[in-house]
Amino acid sequence: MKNILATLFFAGISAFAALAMAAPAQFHIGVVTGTVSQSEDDLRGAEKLIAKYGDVAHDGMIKHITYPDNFMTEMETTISQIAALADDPKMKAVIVNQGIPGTTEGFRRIREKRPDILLFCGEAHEDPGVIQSAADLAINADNIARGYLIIAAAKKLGATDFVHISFPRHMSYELLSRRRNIMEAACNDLGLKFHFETAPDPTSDVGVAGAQQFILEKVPAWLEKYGKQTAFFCTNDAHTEPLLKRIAESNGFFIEADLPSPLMGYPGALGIELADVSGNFPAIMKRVEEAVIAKGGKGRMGTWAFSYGYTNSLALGEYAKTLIEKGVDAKTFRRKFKLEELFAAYNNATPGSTWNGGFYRDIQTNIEKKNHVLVYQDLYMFGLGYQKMTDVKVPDKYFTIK
Amino acid sequence: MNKSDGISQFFIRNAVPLVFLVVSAVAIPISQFSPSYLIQELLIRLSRNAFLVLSLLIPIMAGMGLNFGMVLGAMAGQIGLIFVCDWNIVGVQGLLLAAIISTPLAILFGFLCGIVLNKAQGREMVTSYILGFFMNGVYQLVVLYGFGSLVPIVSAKLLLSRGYGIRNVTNLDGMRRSLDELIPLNIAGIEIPVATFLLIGIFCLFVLWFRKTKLGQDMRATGQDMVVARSAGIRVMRTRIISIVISTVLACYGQIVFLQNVGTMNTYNSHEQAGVFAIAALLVGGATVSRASILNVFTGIILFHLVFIVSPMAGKYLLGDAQIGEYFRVFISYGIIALALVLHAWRRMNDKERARAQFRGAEGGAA
Amino acid sequence: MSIKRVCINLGLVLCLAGLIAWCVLTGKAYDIVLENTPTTVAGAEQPALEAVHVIIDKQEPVLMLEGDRIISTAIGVKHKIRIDVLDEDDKVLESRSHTYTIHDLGTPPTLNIPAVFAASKAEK
Amino acid sequence: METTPLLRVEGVGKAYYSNVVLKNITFSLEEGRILGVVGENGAGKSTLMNILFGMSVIEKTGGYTGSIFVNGEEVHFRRPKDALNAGIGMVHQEFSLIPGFTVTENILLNRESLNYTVAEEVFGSCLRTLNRPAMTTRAESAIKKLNVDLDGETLIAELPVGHKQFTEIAREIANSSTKILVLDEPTAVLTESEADILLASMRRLADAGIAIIFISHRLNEVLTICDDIVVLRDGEVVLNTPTAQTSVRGMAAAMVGRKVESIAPENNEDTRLIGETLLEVDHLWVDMPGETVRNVNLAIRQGEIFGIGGLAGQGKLGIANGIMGLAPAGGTVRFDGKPLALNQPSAPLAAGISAVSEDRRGVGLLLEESIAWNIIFSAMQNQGKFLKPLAGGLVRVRDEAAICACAQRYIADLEIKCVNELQIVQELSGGNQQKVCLAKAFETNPRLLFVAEPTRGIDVGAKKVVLDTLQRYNREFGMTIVMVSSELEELRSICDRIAITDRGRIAGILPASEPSENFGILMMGTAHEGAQTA
Repeated sequence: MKNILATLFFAGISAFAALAMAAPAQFHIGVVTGTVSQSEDDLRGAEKLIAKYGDVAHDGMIKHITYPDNFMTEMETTISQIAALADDPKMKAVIVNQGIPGTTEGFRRIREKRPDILLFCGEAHEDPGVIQSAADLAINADNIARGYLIIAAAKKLGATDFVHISFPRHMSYELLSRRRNIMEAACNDLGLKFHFETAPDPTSDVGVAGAQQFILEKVPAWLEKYGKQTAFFCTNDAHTEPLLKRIAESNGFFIEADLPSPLMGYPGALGIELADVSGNFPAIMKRVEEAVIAKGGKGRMGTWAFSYGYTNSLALGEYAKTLIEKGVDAKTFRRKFKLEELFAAYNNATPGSTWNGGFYRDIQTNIEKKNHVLVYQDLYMFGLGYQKMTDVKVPDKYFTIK
Repeated sequence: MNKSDGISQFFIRNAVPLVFLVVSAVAIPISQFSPSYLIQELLIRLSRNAFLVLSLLIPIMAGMGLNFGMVLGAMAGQIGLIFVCDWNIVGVQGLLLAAIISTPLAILFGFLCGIVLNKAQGREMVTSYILGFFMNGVYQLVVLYGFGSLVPIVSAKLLLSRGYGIRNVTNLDGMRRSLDELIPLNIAGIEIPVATFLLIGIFCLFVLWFRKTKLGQDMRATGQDMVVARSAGIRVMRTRIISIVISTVLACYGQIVFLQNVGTMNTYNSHEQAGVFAIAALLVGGATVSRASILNVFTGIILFHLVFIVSPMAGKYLLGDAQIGEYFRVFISYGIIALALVLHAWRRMNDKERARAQFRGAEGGAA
Repeated sequence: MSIKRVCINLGLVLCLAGLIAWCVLTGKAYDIVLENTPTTVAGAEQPALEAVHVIIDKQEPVLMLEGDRIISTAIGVKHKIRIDVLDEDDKVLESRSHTYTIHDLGTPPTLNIPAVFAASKAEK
Repeated sequence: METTPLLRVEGVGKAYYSNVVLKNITFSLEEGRILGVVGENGAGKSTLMNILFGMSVIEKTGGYTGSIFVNGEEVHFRRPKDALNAGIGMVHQEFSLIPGFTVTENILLNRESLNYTVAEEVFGSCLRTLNRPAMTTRAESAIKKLNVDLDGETLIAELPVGHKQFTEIAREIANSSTKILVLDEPTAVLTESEADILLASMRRLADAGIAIIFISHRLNEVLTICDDIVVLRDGEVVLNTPTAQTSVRGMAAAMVGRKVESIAPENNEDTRLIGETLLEVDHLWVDMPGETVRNVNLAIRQGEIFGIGGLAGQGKLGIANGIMGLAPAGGTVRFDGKPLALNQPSAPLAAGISAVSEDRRGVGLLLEESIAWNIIFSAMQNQGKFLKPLAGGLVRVRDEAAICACAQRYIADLEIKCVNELQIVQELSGGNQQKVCLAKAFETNPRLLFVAEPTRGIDVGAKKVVLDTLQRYNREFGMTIVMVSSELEELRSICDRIAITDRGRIAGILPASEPSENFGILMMGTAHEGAQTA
């Protein structure tokens, strides 16, 4: 006990976390993310963990590695990269963010060798049934609940119409098409008019530039057609930037992006320079908010305050650390796991913002998976602040809409 | 030939494996992996890849170069696995059934590939490479649109919920490692996939036996000099097609063995790199476009994958940043494949130069 | 074509057919829904169990808490299921076994753990 | 005739479309006898053998006329297999051996002894395994018949050339049905002692009842070993006689005795000025496939026309290609007293040496371009001719008027038959194409010009113009010319001295006025030993 107190004391007086690591960490946590070119936010989250708890190479706690850039074809490398973490006898938890193909098999290999290691997966890309079979905890963004919540937020802000912009390729993805249908149902229930608009696919012959030009030209026309109190939502990242630009300039609402983050669309649309604050989300938010208000988008544009990928890396790392310090390992995790604790970790990782969500439910068998959690963050409207959307209860009927 | 010339010749002949040996010798201590991890990982990769690499030997013997067309075999194997998954047959039985189903497919693919390659004599390698791309498109079309609509697939775990098309990742949980663990053996904490190695051993024996058959002899003759072989009455075109068919069928089994070890299948991507990696491993083992032995296969897999395993961690510890480690791995691994190809070209030139020098030494130099 | 050749080829075809049959018969696996939910067996209310390990044949034990529903896979038609009731520290309090065939379970094949537990008690 | 000859060829003729290469060939071959067939390159030997062996090229180009009888029965071979079945075995000039196989494997190629395996019941006989011991025995017995020292387990690649030849012959003997053996220049690649062994083996085979057709350029050998001799010239049998009734000189005269006076220009020795040595070649070797030069020493004087002759494959083409830097070469070459860099095509051009390639369609001409463009191309590229400065010398453009004038001059001069100077070269006949090649070389004003096979494949009229032109440029401009040709009479008609190549060396250099038999003897390698120092 004295030791712990002493350590805490040192940590308190020392501004640099590295000094607190003078004694080697008792256990290690492995973090696997993409590289800057693939998924920068995930990597920044891991770097935040290293800044807090130190790198294993310098007697710290975090062992950070990256998976291959072309992970779709180099699955073999992904697997052995993940499995290699079990080689460290002090390893107690492994977090893979994002769970690209090969994660499941990497986890199985760790499990065979070290059944005690906690295996967490942020944003699983593999099929739910696949990742559930190996991970102790898998996380995905809760697009089902968001289908209702985005409409609810639009209603709360006073929107009368809702425009959903997408194209056929995206509508063939199961979750995206389900979310669209939930949005339509929610609009009907809440008294908004739902409009489905098609925009060109940026991967088609028109390219990104053509698709963006289309949005730039059409948004004023849509506002003309559906009125000023129209909220917009698009499924494609490339469409987001021109959409934000037009909404900031004129009218309409932009509740949140498909993958909401202050870095999604805003820096490009409003020309914000962020290089000096990379990884520091409060500072990023401050700068983006100033820019949005300056452009006249106050109260009409929103986002998640913290990047989803960044939070996954950070919160899962923190959560794993708490569990290990409590003596929980993979064998006892199932008994000790509490959803509230997970959300507490997420909330702690994002000061000011809150998270909510629930267990994944298989639509065919209606079986709830207790190791697969869907999460979403509170909505932040620039100029208005948090909207407390995480406190809104999503009616059950929306979870069964196909 | 004097002694120093002999030694330098040894270095020139084995330049590629030696470079890999040096790179891994430097990288292993830096990577800080434990020996048991490295040995385990190497054993896994050896058991996983040996079959695929061995399937390249027979076309080389028949003078058709490196068969990038083995990707077709890999596709056939995957189609077999999709069916078996759909019927929910698990374990070794599932693997066996997948192999049986995919064999006729692989024979068909190999036959078509062989016919095309016969039309493109002298450019077999690049033709088979492009053929692989073409067939990849066909495969994706069939699996993404044909399966579940034209081809009956019932399992909801496989089908996209729109009713047709196979999901992105196919879980092979039921068959996972069923061959590797058929005969369990654990020495000092290292698991040895005995059954897989037995299968590989049988396959090596097959290759050795095959060389002794009339067909093998015909293939060797065709490979060395097609014109002479034809004038001796050997049916050259038929022999070449058979060599590609055998290679494709073996690649199909190789992919099944590979995927049972990996445990999950990227439905649309797993086969893509099968050819490139197998060929790279073979080249690293010191084989050439025209000559390859079983020894090349095993040294190649060990050296190539050793570098693949240790270079990311070595890069991380050397440069202190995880993502730079990844870039380092890509740089080392692919750079070294390019190096292998360059060294081969250089070696060929060197051989030619030497032949010329000998010729001069015997004649002009004497005067 | 000689008689010998016909015989050998025929034999091989038969072997292959046999092999396929063996693969299908012994390798076919079935997905079973396991539920640890309250149920009524013969009019008697069976509460869900707090925590159990479910072991089908010789597979790894699967932990099921109160209210859990999971999908499990088992090879073949006939199976032996063992249910270990656990205490707070995962110690086995009581262990019971039950044998069933897939065809007894209906579609989709479903096993209710409390019901099985109650039934096996009756067997003892 | 009392007995039926084993092989009888009667009135066989062959034309490749309009080009007659064989006319009314008649001869016969008895069991156990050796027939020598001699003739210059292009005399029709190869075509005759192709017919005898049923090579597909004959059938594809319209077959042959006349008839061939084996054992008195008329045969008509359409495929090599037919000939093999009839008992004719052929040993080709270029080895058809597989370098990575052992001697045994090559001898029994596609006729291996096989063991039964169960797998063949399913997949067919191709899965039988090789019976190595039986193969060794069979190969050994074939080698024994030849009475040579040949190890069956050696790889072909490691064998000296002579032994490769023996392997080829052993392969034909190992086929027990072989009754007639055709040997196409088997001694060309052998050393003297190896050749002796081969000749002895041939005699043994003949004594064992095999009839042999022996094609050779070595007249001495033919004289020693053969029972009968057939001499071909221009597709006709000019001599068919038992060996005893002829001599080396007699055969040589029959071979080269063609009269070409009709196209030869008068050789007036009036105002020629033969100067000092211009080009000195010392220990030159050239690695040109099929035309290897091993060790050549030459001195060519200013102002002369120097001929290089010799049979195909003996290296005469390699000399020009090596000096011009078109094939890997070594040794020393001095031009006008200064050393000339080898392996750099630009060096000889810069020094003032040009060449007209033997491969005019492949190397010499830009087939898709106009006559004018072809003629001035080299001069413009290498010497900057036909370019006029524009914008104060910043850029230089082609001087089209000068180009046309120049081309028109050559068209008139060399009697190039064409529409005008802008006609595409591809549309010209071979002879006119050759003239364009010459014009192109002349336009660079070379001090030394290599002309390789200038009259190959062109008609008599064009030949005369080409030869006349060469001679005229030599006389009028003092251009030193080295002419490489397989046509001895052509060389003799315009050259001052002629070197004959043999096995990559100069067999001898003689004045053009020597009788043609002497050249024939040099070509046939008969005078080989003594000629090296000449």
